[in-house]
Formats: sequence, C-alpha cells, structure tokens
Amino acid sequence: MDKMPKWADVLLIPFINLLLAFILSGLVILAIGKDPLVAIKTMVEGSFGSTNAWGYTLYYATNYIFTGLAVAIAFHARMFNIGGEGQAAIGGLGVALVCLAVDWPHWTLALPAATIGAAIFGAGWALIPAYLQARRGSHIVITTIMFNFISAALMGYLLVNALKEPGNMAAETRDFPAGAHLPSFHEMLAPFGIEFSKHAPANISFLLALLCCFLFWVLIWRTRLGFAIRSFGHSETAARYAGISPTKIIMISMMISGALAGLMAINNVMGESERLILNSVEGAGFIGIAVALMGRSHPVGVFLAALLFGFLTQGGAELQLWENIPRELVVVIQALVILFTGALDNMVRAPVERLFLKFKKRVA
Amino acid sequence: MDFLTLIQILDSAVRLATPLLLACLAGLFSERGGIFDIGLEGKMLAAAMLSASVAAVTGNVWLGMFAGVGISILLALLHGLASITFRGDQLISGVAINFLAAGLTVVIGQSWFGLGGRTPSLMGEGRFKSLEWPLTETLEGIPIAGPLYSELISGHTFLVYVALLAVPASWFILFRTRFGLRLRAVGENPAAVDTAGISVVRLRYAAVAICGVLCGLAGVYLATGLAAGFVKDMTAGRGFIALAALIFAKWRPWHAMGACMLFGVLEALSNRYQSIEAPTYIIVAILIVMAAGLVWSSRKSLLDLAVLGGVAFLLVTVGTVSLFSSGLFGQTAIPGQFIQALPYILTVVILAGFVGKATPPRAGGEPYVKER
Amino acid sequence: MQDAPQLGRQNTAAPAIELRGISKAFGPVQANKDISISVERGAIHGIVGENGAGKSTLMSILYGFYKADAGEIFIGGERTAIPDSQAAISAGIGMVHQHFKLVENFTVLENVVLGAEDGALLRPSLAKARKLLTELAKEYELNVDPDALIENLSVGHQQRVEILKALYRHADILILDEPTGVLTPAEADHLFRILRNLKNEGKTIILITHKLREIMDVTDTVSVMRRGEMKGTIKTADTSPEDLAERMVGRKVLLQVDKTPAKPGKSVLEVKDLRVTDSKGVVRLKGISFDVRAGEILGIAGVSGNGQSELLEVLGGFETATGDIHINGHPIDLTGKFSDGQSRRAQGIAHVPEDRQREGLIMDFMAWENIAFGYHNDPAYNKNVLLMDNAAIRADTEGKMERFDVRPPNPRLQAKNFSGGNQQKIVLAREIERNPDLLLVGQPTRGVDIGAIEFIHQQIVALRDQGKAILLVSVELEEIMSLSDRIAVMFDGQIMGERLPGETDEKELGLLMAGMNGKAA
Amino acid sequence: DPAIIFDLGGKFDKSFNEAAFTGATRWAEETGGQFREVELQSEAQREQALRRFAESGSNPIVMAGFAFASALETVAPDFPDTKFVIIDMVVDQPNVRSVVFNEHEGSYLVGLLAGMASKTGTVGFVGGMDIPLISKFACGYVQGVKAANPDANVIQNMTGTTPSAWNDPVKGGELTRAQISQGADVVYAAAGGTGLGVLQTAADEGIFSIGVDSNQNHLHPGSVLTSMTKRVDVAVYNAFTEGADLETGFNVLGLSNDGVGYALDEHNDALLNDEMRAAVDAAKAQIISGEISVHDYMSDESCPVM
Ligand SMILES: Nc1ncnc2c1ncn2[C@@H]1O[C@H](COP(=O)(O)OP(=O)(O)OP(=O)(O)O)[C@@H](O)[C@H]1O
Ligand SMILES: Nc1ncnc2c1ncn2[C@@H]1O[C@H](COP(=O)(O)OP(=O)(O)OP(=O)(O)O)[C@@H](O)[C@H]1O
Ligand SMILES: [Mg+2]
Ligand SMILES: [Mg+2]
Repeated sequence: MDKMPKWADVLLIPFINLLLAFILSGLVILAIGKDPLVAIKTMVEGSFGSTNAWGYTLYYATNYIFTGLAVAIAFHARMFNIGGEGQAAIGGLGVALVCLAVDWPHWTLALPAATIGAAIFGAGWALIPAYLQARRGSHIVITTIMFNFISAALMGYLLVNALKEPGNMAAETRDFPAGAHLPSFHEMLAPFGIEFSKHAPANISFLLALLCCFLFWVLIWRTRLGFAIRSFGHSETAARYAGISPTKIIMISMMISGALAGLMAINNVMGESERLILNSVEGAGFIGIAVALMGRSHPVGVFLAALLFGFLTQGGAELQLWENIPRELVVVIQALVILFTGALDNMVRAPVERLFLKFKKRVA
Repeated sequence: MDFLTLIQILDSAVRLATPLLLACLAGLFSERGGIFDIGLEGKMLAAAMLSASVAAVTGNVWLGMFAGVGISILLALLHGLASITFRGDQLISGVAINFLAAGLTVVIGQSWFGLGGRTPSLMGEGRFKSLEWPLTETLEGIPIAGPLYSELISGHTFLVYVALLAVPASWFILFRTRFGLRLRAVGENPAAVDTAGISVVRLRYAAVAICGVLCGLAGVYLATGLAAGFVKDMTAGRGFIALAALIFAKWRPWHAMGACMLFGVLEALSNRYQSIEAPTYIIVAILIVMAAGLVWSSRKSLLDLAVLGGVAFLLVTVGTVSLFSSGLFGQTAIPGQFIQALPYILTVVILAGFVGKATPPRAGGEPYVKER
Repeated sequence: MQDAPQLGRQNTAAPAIELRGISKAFGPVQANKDISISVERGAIHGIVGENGAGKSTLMSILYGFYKADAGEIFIGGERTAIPDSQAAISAGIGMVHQHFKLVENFTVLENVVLGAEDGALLRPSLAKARKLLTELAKEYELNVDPDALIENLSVGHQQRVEILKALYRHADILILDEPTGVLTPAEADHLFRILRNLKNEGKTIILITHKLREIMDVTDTVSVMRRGEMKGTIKTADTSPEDLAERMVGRKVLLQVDKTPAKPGKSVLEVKDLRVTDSKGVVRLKGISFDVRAGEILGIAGVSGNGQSELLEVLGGFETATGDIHINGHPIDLTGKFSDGQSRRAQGIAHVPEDRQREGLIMDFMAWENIAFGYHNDPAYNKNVLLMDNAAIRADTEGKMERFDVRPPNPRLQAKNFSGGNQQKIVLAREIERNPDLLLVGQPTRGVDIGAIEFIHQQIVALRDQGKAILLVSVELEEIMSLSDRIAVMFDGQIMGERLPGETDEKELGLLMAGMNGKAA
Repeated sequence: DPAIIFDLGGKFDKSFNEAAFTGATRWAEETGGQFREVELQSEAQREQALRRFAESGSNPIVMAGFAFASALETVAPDFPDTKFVIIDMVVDQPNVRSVVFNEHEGSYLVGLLAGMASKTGTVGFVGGMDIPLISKFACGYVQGVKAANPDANVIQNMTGTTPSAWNDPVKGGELTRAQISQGADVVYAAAGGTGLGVLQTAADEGIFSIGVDSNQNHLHPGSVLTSMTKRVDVAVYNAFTEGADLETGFNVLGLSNDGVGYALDEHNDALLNDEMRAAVDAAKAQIISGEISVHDYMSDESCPVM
C-alpha cells in the first residue's frame, strides 16, 4: 500500500527540504556580501561546538518544546491556539508568585510548586478563550490573539506597579530566593564527572520538557482522553455520535495547551533569569506554532523541530557576534526552513515518491 | 463628549481602520477562495518596506506604491505556490511568509540604507498627501454637516478612499459577477467548480493575487500614507487584527468594514482617553453589576458557574482592592494599560456576547486534492 | 435549446462512446486495467461491479475529472482528448456524480449556472437560466425551486439539480453514478421515467448502480466490472439478476433474505410521545410512539428527511428531546444533561449510524482505532484507569475483521482506505458484536455492493434470532420489506401507520410515505 | 579592542542604542580603530555576549541599557582584568564604570521651552511604554512645563504594552493627532522609532515637537522645537578613547558636564526667541548650582506634579 518506505518519509524528505532551505539561505548571505560557508561553520560550531554552545541551544529548544507541545495538543483537537505567547507570559507570573511567596529552602520543593503555579496560570489564561469557544462558538483564533495583547498589558501593569522592586529601573521583580535556583546542566552533570559549561542557561527544565514530550505521547496515543481528543479533532460529528462531549474536549485540550505554554516559564523565568522581566517570552509562543506544524504535532517531531529552532536561534546569535551578520538574517533562515520543510514539502515529496514507485515496479 | 471630539475620534478611527480594512478585504478574497491566509501581516510589512524604499529613492510615491503592491503579490503567489500547486499546509506557509517578511525587510533595508531596516523619511512627493475636498472651507461653518464634511469626509489620503470604495467593489465582485460566483464556489466546494469545467487552480491563484494587491495597498498606506517611511516591524500586529476582523465579519465585505471601523473606533478612543480617573464608587458599582450579571447568567451548568463565577470573583477582587486603596469616595485612576487593552477586551466581549459562531468557507484551509 | 443541432460533429452510425485500453492507477492501486467498452447512441447502458471495482474511476476519466494513464476515448466515432471536465462538457458529456458536486449554500440557480454563465455579470445569466430551467422542468418533470438553497433540499431534489446542470449544458451523453442510492422508490421511479424520456430524445445514458432490479428494468445493455477489469458487456434481455450477481462477485449470491418468522419476546424499547425541535426551531419529531420487542426487527420506512435521522440521534444519545423512552423498562434521560452516547451504550444500545463516513467512522483512524471508537471506555480495551490496551484492541480487531470478512483484514489500515462496503462491515462488526439488547441500524446497505448486502442482511437477521431487538431505518423499501417483522412508516415527523410485511405492498407503503394515509393507522 | 553590546531594541532604535552606536562609530572613524558589536535578540544572550567578548579579550566592554545589571553582576567578578561600562544603571564592582544620566534635568529644560512655546497652554508627551525610565522623562518634562506656565495642561500617552510599542510610528502619529485635537501644540516624544511618527505628524499638522536622545532637530527643521540630548554617544566615545585603563566607578552625566541638555542648532535657531533662550539658560544654571532641584522620578517612584 505504501508509496515509499518510512525512512524516506521521516528522514530523507526532511533532509532534502532542509538542504534546500540552507542553500537558499546561503544565497541570501552571499547577496549581502558574506561567505555562506563561514556562516554555516560559525552557526554549527556556535551551537554544537562546545558545552556552552549546547547549553544555549538546548535552553532555547526547551522553550520551543513547551510552546510547540502546547500548539500541538490543541491541533489534535483541531484548535489553533495562537495564544501561546500570552499563556507563557502569564505562566511566568505564576512561577514568579510561587517563587517569591516563600523563601524556598531547596529547589526540589520549589520546582514542583512552581510547575503547578506555571501550569495553573497558563491554563487559566487559556480558560476563557476555551470557554467562549465551547459555549459561544467564539473563534479561538481571535480570542487567543486578543488575549495575547491583554496579557501584555496586564504584565506591563503588574511589573511596573505591583511587582517591581522599588528603586529598580527595570520593570522586573526582585530576584528569586536562592533556594529556588534550578540546577543548571553544569551542576547536574558535575557529579558524573562531566564538565559542562558553568554559564550556559540550560537547566533541569530540559528534562521536564522531555518528560512532557513523553507524557504528551502517552496522553495522545495511549489514553482514553487522548483517544477522545483525537476523535474530536478528526470529526466533531463522529465524536458526538461516540458520546464524546465537544465542550469537555475543547475545555480540557485548551487547558492542557495553556498549561504546557505556561510551563515554558519554568525554563526562562525560573531557570534562566531567576526573576520575572517584561516580555520574557520573546516570541517563543509564535515559534511554537512553527515547531508544532513542522513536528506534525507529534512529540518526537516537536522535539526535533524545537532542536532545529534552538540551533537557529543560538547559531544566529553567534553569526551576529562573530560575523557581523544582521540578527534578522536568522529570522530569514527560520522562514526558509519553515517554508521548505512545512509548506513546500510536496515539491520534494511528489518526485521522490514517483522515484520510489518506479523503482518498486521495476523490482516487482 | 462634544460633537467636534466625536468627529475627531471618528476621523482618527477612519485612518486607523484603513490598513485593517484593506488587509481584511485581502484576507476575504483569499479565504473566500478557500485559501486561509495568516500571512497578511508579512505581506503588509513587505509592501510597506518596499514602497517606502522606492518612494525614498525615486521621490515618487506612485512608483513606491507599485513596488509595494508588486512585492505583496509576489509573496501571495508564493503562498499560492505552496498551498495550491504543492498542496502544502496553508497555516505553515502563512507563518513562513510572516517570518520571511520580518527578516528580509530588515536585512535588505539595512544593506540598502544602513539605517537598521529603517528607510529615510519620505518628503514631498514621496508620500501620499491628504486630499482636500472642494469647498471644505466654505462649508465648515454649517453646523454638524460642515465639520462632518470638512473634518471627517475630506482630508484623507487617496488610499483611504480606495479602501472605502473597495468595500462595495468587493461586494459587487463577489455577489454580482461571474468571477465572484466561481470564487465563492471554489471556497465552498472546489470539486463542484472542477466538475463544472473551471480550473480550481487558476481561480485560487486569482484569489491570492487579489489578496496580494489589497494587502500591498494596506502596507503602502502604512508607510506612505500614515507614516512617512518604513520602520522595522511597523505593522505591529495589524495583520492579525485584520484576521480577527475577518472572522468577526464572517467573511462578508460590509461586515468587514463594520468590524474594522469598530477596531478603529476602539483604538481611537483608547488613544484619546488614555489616562482617566473615576470616582471609586462608580467603578465598584460597575464591577459589582458586571459580576452579578455573570453569576446570574451562569446558572445553567457547573461549567458556566465555574468559569463565569471565577471571572466575577476576579472583578469583585479588583473592586475591593481599589476600594481599599482609595476609599469609597476617592478617585481611582484607571491604569493606562487597561485602557490600552480595552479594544482587545471589548472585542472578546462583543464576540462572545453578540456575534456567536462564525463558520468559515467550507473548503478553506484544505488543499484541493483529486487523487489521494 | 434542446434542438440546437450538435449532432453535426457526430457520425450517427458510430457508437456514442468508445473507450479503448483505459488504465488508471492511484499510486499503488490499479483502479482500471486496460478497459475497453463501447456504448451505442440512444441506449441506456448499465455498469455493475462490486465496491471498488473501478466504475466511478472509469466514468471520471470519461468526464475529464481524472486523467487516464493510458487509453483512448472516442466520442461519436472521433478520437477525443478529454484533459479536463471543460473538454468533456463541450464534447456533450454530463455527469451526475456518486457524491454530488453541489455548492451547499448556493441556490439551485447559482449551482446550475456555475461554470456556464453567459457574461461577466451574474444577473443576466441567472435570469436566462431561470427561464430555461422552467422549460426543462416542464419538459422532463424536473421540478425544483430555483431559489432554494441546496442544503435545504432533499437528496432527491439535489439529484434533480445535478441532472438539470447537465441538461443546461446541452449534454448528449449523461452519466449517472449510483443515482438511486439515496432515493425512495417513488423518486427512483420518477428518475427512470426521466431517463427514458431522455433516451427517447436520442440521448445516451450510462447508469452505474448496485441494484440489479434497476439494471433489468431500464437498461438496454450492461457491462460488468470486477477488480479494475472489464468482465464483458451483454444485452440486458439476455441476462438475469442472478447471472449478473455471479459475474460481478465471481460466486453465487443469495439475493433473497433467508429468514424464519420472528418470535417476539418482552418489550425492549418503548417510545412515547417523542418530540424534537432542532437548533433552527423546526419541529422534527411531532410526538411519535412505538415499541420494539426482543427478537423482532421493526423497520422504519420513509423518505429521508422526515425525522428518521432525529429519531436515531435521540435514541443514540446525541440529540435532546422531550417525551418518554424506556429501555428494558428503565426510563432514559432525554435532556442530554445526564446522558450521552456513552451512557446509551452502557444501557445496551448499539447504533449503526446512517452516515458511516461522517458519524460511524473516523476516516483518518486506523481500523483498530475505529473498532474501539465509542467503546474506548470498555475495560477490555484498557489496561488500567490510565492506559488503553492497544494490543488487546488490535487482537480483538483482527478477530472481528475475520468474522465479518473485512477486506483487506489489516487492522492498521486507515478507514478511508477501505471500500464503502468494507467500511460498513467495520461499523457493523463493532456494533453487532457488542451483543446489545437493542440495535439501531440506519441505512445499513447504502452504496454497498450485493455481495456485502447479502452478508450484512444475514448478520442483522442472526442478531434478531439471538433474541435482540432491532430498529431498522432505511429508505430502501425492498430492504425494509425483506428484513422487517413489522413496518412503521414515517412522514413529516409522525408515524403514519404500522403494517406487517406480509399484509402490505410497496404501493401502499409508498402512499404512506407520501403522507397519504389511506387506511386508518 | 573595545566592544559594545546593544540592547534588544537594536542599534538603530533612534534612541540610546543608536546614540551609543554613533559614539562608537565616531571613535572608530577618528582613531581608525576597530570594535566588536552585537545586538541582543534575547534576554539569555546578555550574559553570553558579555562572556564571549570578555573571553575573546575585548576591553573595555560597553553595554547600553539598564537591563544588563544582573548579568554584569555575575560576569564582572570572573574577569577582573576587563573593564566594563554600563549605561543607565549602577553596578557596584571594582572593574565597572556605571554611567547614569540626569534625564529629568534635560527633560525639565525642554519642558520649560515647551511651556513657553505653547500658545494654547496645552502640551503633550508621547512615551513608548509605561516603564520607570519613561516616567523619569515625563516627570522632568512636566516640571519644566509647569515652571513656565503653572496652569499648563500636559497630556500624556504611552504607545503600547508590547515591544512593538517602540516601533509603531503610525500609532505615534495617531496619538499626536489625538493630543493636537485636545489642544496640544508642542509634543515631546520619548518613544524610539515611534517618535518618528510623532515628529512627522507634528510637522504635518504645523505644531512643535521635541526630539529625544540624539539631536533630532534636522528631521523637520522649523517644526522640531528642540531635542533633549542624552549624550550616550559621548559616554561610549569616552570609554572607547580611555581604553583598557579607563577609570571605574560612578559616573553621572548631567547638565553640568553636558551629559544631557537641549539642542540648539541652525534648524531650530529661528524657533527659540530671546526670552526662551534666556529662561532656559537661567534654569540650566540654577539646576547646576542647585537652586532648582528637579525631582527625579526614580528617587521615590512618584512624581509630585503628575
Ligand atoms: N514528526 C513525526 N510525525 C509523525 N509521526 C512521527 C513523527 N516522528 C515519529 N513518528 C512516528 O509515528 C508513529 C506514530 O505513533 P504511534 O504511537 O501511533 O506509533 P505506533 O506505530 O502505533 O506504535 P505502537 O505499535 O506501539 O502503537 C510512531 O512510530 C513515531 O515514531
Ligand atoms: N481519488 C482517489 N485516490 C486514490 N484512490 C482512489 C481514488 N478514487 C478511487 N480510488 C481507489 O480506486 C479503486 C476504484 O475506486 P472506484 O471509486 O472507481 O470504485 P467503484 O467501483 O466506484 O466503487 P463503489 O461501488 O464503492 O462506488 C478503489 O480501490 C479506490 O479505493
Ligand atoms: Mg500507536
Ligand atoms: Mg463509485
């Protein structure tokens, strides 16, 4: 039945797509008068060449895993959650409140509490759009876009007026207590005799992200709830026939989505900046859309796509640092990667499929 | 609010609504043809950038306009290539175009002008002038109609009138012409169009091309009509607001105008009344009434009670806090951030309260595939 | 317009259509293999074959919807390239597809003119079409309200629109792909009258159907297809239904249901004064009452759209209603607050829905997932409170697929890759093997080939013989007559009367279905 | 070689990043030297950029923006031989020079000019986002306006709540129009790229505007009344010039050392009459001498006149 072997589907085609994207990016780099080969070398070395580089790449990837999973779970219920940006910001608020409320003695206590705080706040921010979709049919795309703007205003107000440390120029909270410090990769790996860069922001939330990927997979493909979510996503009429309540699925999947987006704050707020700052999400919510789409809403795919975007972010920073290439070029490369691996996929797939079919016929 | 203020707010609303309206109509053509487009933002941005660049270099805004519209059409065709010819995911393609425009406008702008993606400021013939309508001075004295004419109707740039005329034109094209009939059909059921012997591909390309033209005009207006030059990311999310307006309008031209004007008015209002104070007791009363209304309307089920009750609880909390901080008869300053967020909050409220379910064109978002 | 001479380009002696060596593959699936066929002018030519035999594909190639991989097409003796539907239309071919190609929220008029407009502006085209439509309607008894929205029309009327579309485009050759699958007997008769009229006008008609009786009734010649190959063309007069069935399936087929008289037991389902109002405020059920007993099949006949769907939805637990329903003597909740499809299943109701593709199955799910669909809470399908037991479901699926002869018996194949008949078997396997007290069955054999129909009917009767109650809803009078132990006829949200199959005939039922209540119910 | 790190707004933000860039470029042009630079894209890069530059031997390393404080706190002790310069913030480390500006004083002066230039008695202020730094500008400005005309009315607007608030000239223009319709005839913009829209609209509508950070008088000669200059460029230039052995410690740039001020050049020469020049010079002298004390919003996070 199959048109081509699975390895071609999951490996060969994405590889060709990426190659095309990078070739085109190279041309853009050439066009602005720089050397693409040096650029790619800088990017790869800068994001995988040292433990410090890895530390940054994985730090960004962690953010994208969370927001990517958030968008992905909503996709499974056929909902387009554009609100990851706002949910992650409000998740940060949850983390900050938890971390500042108590003088935490140790991170093992602080992390679970902050995780719950992030998840509840993130889910809470998704609650109203979800409710309006379920009960009033208000389009989730509009409401989540609006909630992104509203969250920005809310965070602005809170950080400037309520949560700011007096005398501080920056609109940010005071630093979290030392007991809320999450182990970085350096601290985690030192006991195993692995020397990981001390200063890279990657921290234990990466493991939390991996755990979420696994739980996501279990939830979607191994539990009844996941079965119901997928059913609803594929066909609402069929789901109703099967006794699956649309209201319930919309509410639950959006809340999980919001919670996952909120969890991103564990990484950037608690793990990296160790205080809440204005605009802490920095567009990761939007990158999550690309990550989920490229990862085909599958946790393995999301993980790989997040890694790719982590590489692009970190490699792009290095590019700018050492090659003086404008930082927006990274955005161009991201765009080309999204375009070729996501939207223009069939451009490569169709001819490759035909090749395989021909080959098969000749063998048969 | 006196009459002149009202006129001024409406005047501002028209200016703010124009880019939204053009982009919204752009999305309307595309989505009516069955191609979802979240890349409105990117196309606007690219058009703004190129039009400003060309206008700055040549000093001719019309050349700028053609260049801006041209780049927007190119991006629209790229979207078409991905989603029509290669049957890719329309959301992905739209996201990619947004990223592409955000990056390229700055990279290219930087290598052209060295101003970090900004273009030089446009002067003289480099930007669209306001068109003063005949007799504005003479008629200004007439009460009501005078200011209405000279302040609100007259004195906008060319593209504002284009946008306003685009509304009846879009309506006419969609509902009164052969092309419109086919376009709507291809967004509802491409197989019906195909079996009727019409090319689905060509129709859909036409739809995205029109989308490109209108989106381009929106961008051109931003850079050469409203502002005088391009600044990176100057669309500032307007493409997404246009998308929201489109859904709000349920994919209909006149409603699109209504939705965009609503956004315009809300934004103009929040610009005008950014810092206001009100007696605390009024605020508290409003909050309590709203909370009571929410609780009252949530009798039906546990879910309603939980969600609406929760919101009501938050409102009451806010009321209590302001009560404690300023006393019942004191003045409470409404935070500027709240006023700035008000357009978005009201959008949600209106959507939830009055608009109800919006059903997109049925074949929208799905590539047309004859053979699996 | 009909007499506009288009015959000039055709050679009257040559066959209207001749296909030579047509082949078509969809990826790895060879849908048509080297097919040759020739259809005489002015003939009604039938094509029969099992589900997935390649009938629709062949016709779609003729209509320019698909491009053949190999082969030639001759229209009126001339070799004609048909790269797209436009070419087919100008060659005088019209087609009524198996799945209608209408724009649901357009009016009839708009659908008719779509693609055949006269100028850039709509108004004149519409006005002209309106006039022609009235003429056509008179000429062929094809009455439809030109301003009605398609989504508000019954399927029968939608089909008339499809035919009108073809006639409006001056079709000389009309292809109808399973036109009667969704029609009532009266509507089908009407259609055949029209077809005969068209034939008398000199038009050529190709008719695809699974109903051998129709082939025997209206066609002049008939071709049989099997597994993508053409198995031959015969004169209808020289064959019989049994012969055709055997040629199609490749074995002998029992065309009559073989069943013993019912032995009704206690009452399983009691419905009293059931009323349903839909979301638009239209009253769909106007207080109906009936009961079904263990060991009997109650057939509900009626033109579709008279409340049968709503009845099934209420019983299946996904539509709210007022009134009383008792299952095994226990009342069930109709408000939707305390019950849903899940609780109905727990109460022993299984449901084979009318529309298998939209309700009964998730087309993107694999077969095993569809077997669990609706029963995903079943302890047998779950390892513990948290995890489902996918291996157990797959094992169960393999058994069900074998017992119900689902082909191919691969639990990991997606539902959309099965043929219609096999899709229906998956739904039946899921619902019947639940051993329910009450089985609701809607249109069990719609679009299903005769081999599968035989099997499905046997399964339903076997369940009855185990002492289960069965409520059968079908627009297929023949099916109702041969399966039911009692027949109730619905019209306009009401039950017009109840009859015993032995004591009534299609004519009387037909009258009741039209709302004419001859004898008192 | 020296290095400079620009904040998230980017080096062409029409604001302090750009001023910093100007200073660095001037140094490079004058001395023929080379410097490293980077524009941040994310918060996590602050520490990264600092370390990478320090490791690669750049010295001194200048960073534009108060947000570097906490990153610098952790990095500075690791590189005791490297000199760091932070602008707009105080970091107490032996190898750090902290440069802060008295923006409130400069804003006071332009406020004074605005109050005097206004015929309607109403002037406007357009800020980028509601953050303390912008309040510092606004508070100084209002004090200056009130000093010129105690009855004056100051309309204040912030552009937005998302980062795009700094790059939205369209909204800036619309806010300006809204202020004009409420009677404002002088508008002070402290909003980065958004300010371009403010200045443009003021010019279009024939009112005065006041630029910020660098001298923006030339943008619309005859319409830009003056600019509140904040000589970040000087701070950077000086740091680069002093090189690896720059003096560390606290460095306040105010009116007295021309760190802030108002711009007077050929573009606005005709706009300021003698009375205004005299008043503003007097005020400047009084502030320097301490006779007038301009309230600093950051001292207690409130503004007595707002
Ligand atoms: N990006 C991706 N998109 C889609 N599928 C992916 C992606 N990456 C990996 N896959 C594969 O898709 C398959 C679908 O997951 P699923 O859990 O249904 O597996 P499965 O084959 O059914 O396994 P099992 O037999 O254990 O149930 C997995 O085998 C997974 O490895
Ligand atoms: N668009 C398509 N893409 C891929 N495969 C297809 C497509 N259409 C049909 N097929 C496959 O081609 C074969 C022939 O299908 P076709 O629809 O012609 O059968 P049919 O004889 O009309 O059956 P039925 O009686 O169920 O209508 C089937 O195996 C079917 O799954
Ligand atoms: Mg699996
Ligand atoms: Mg068929």
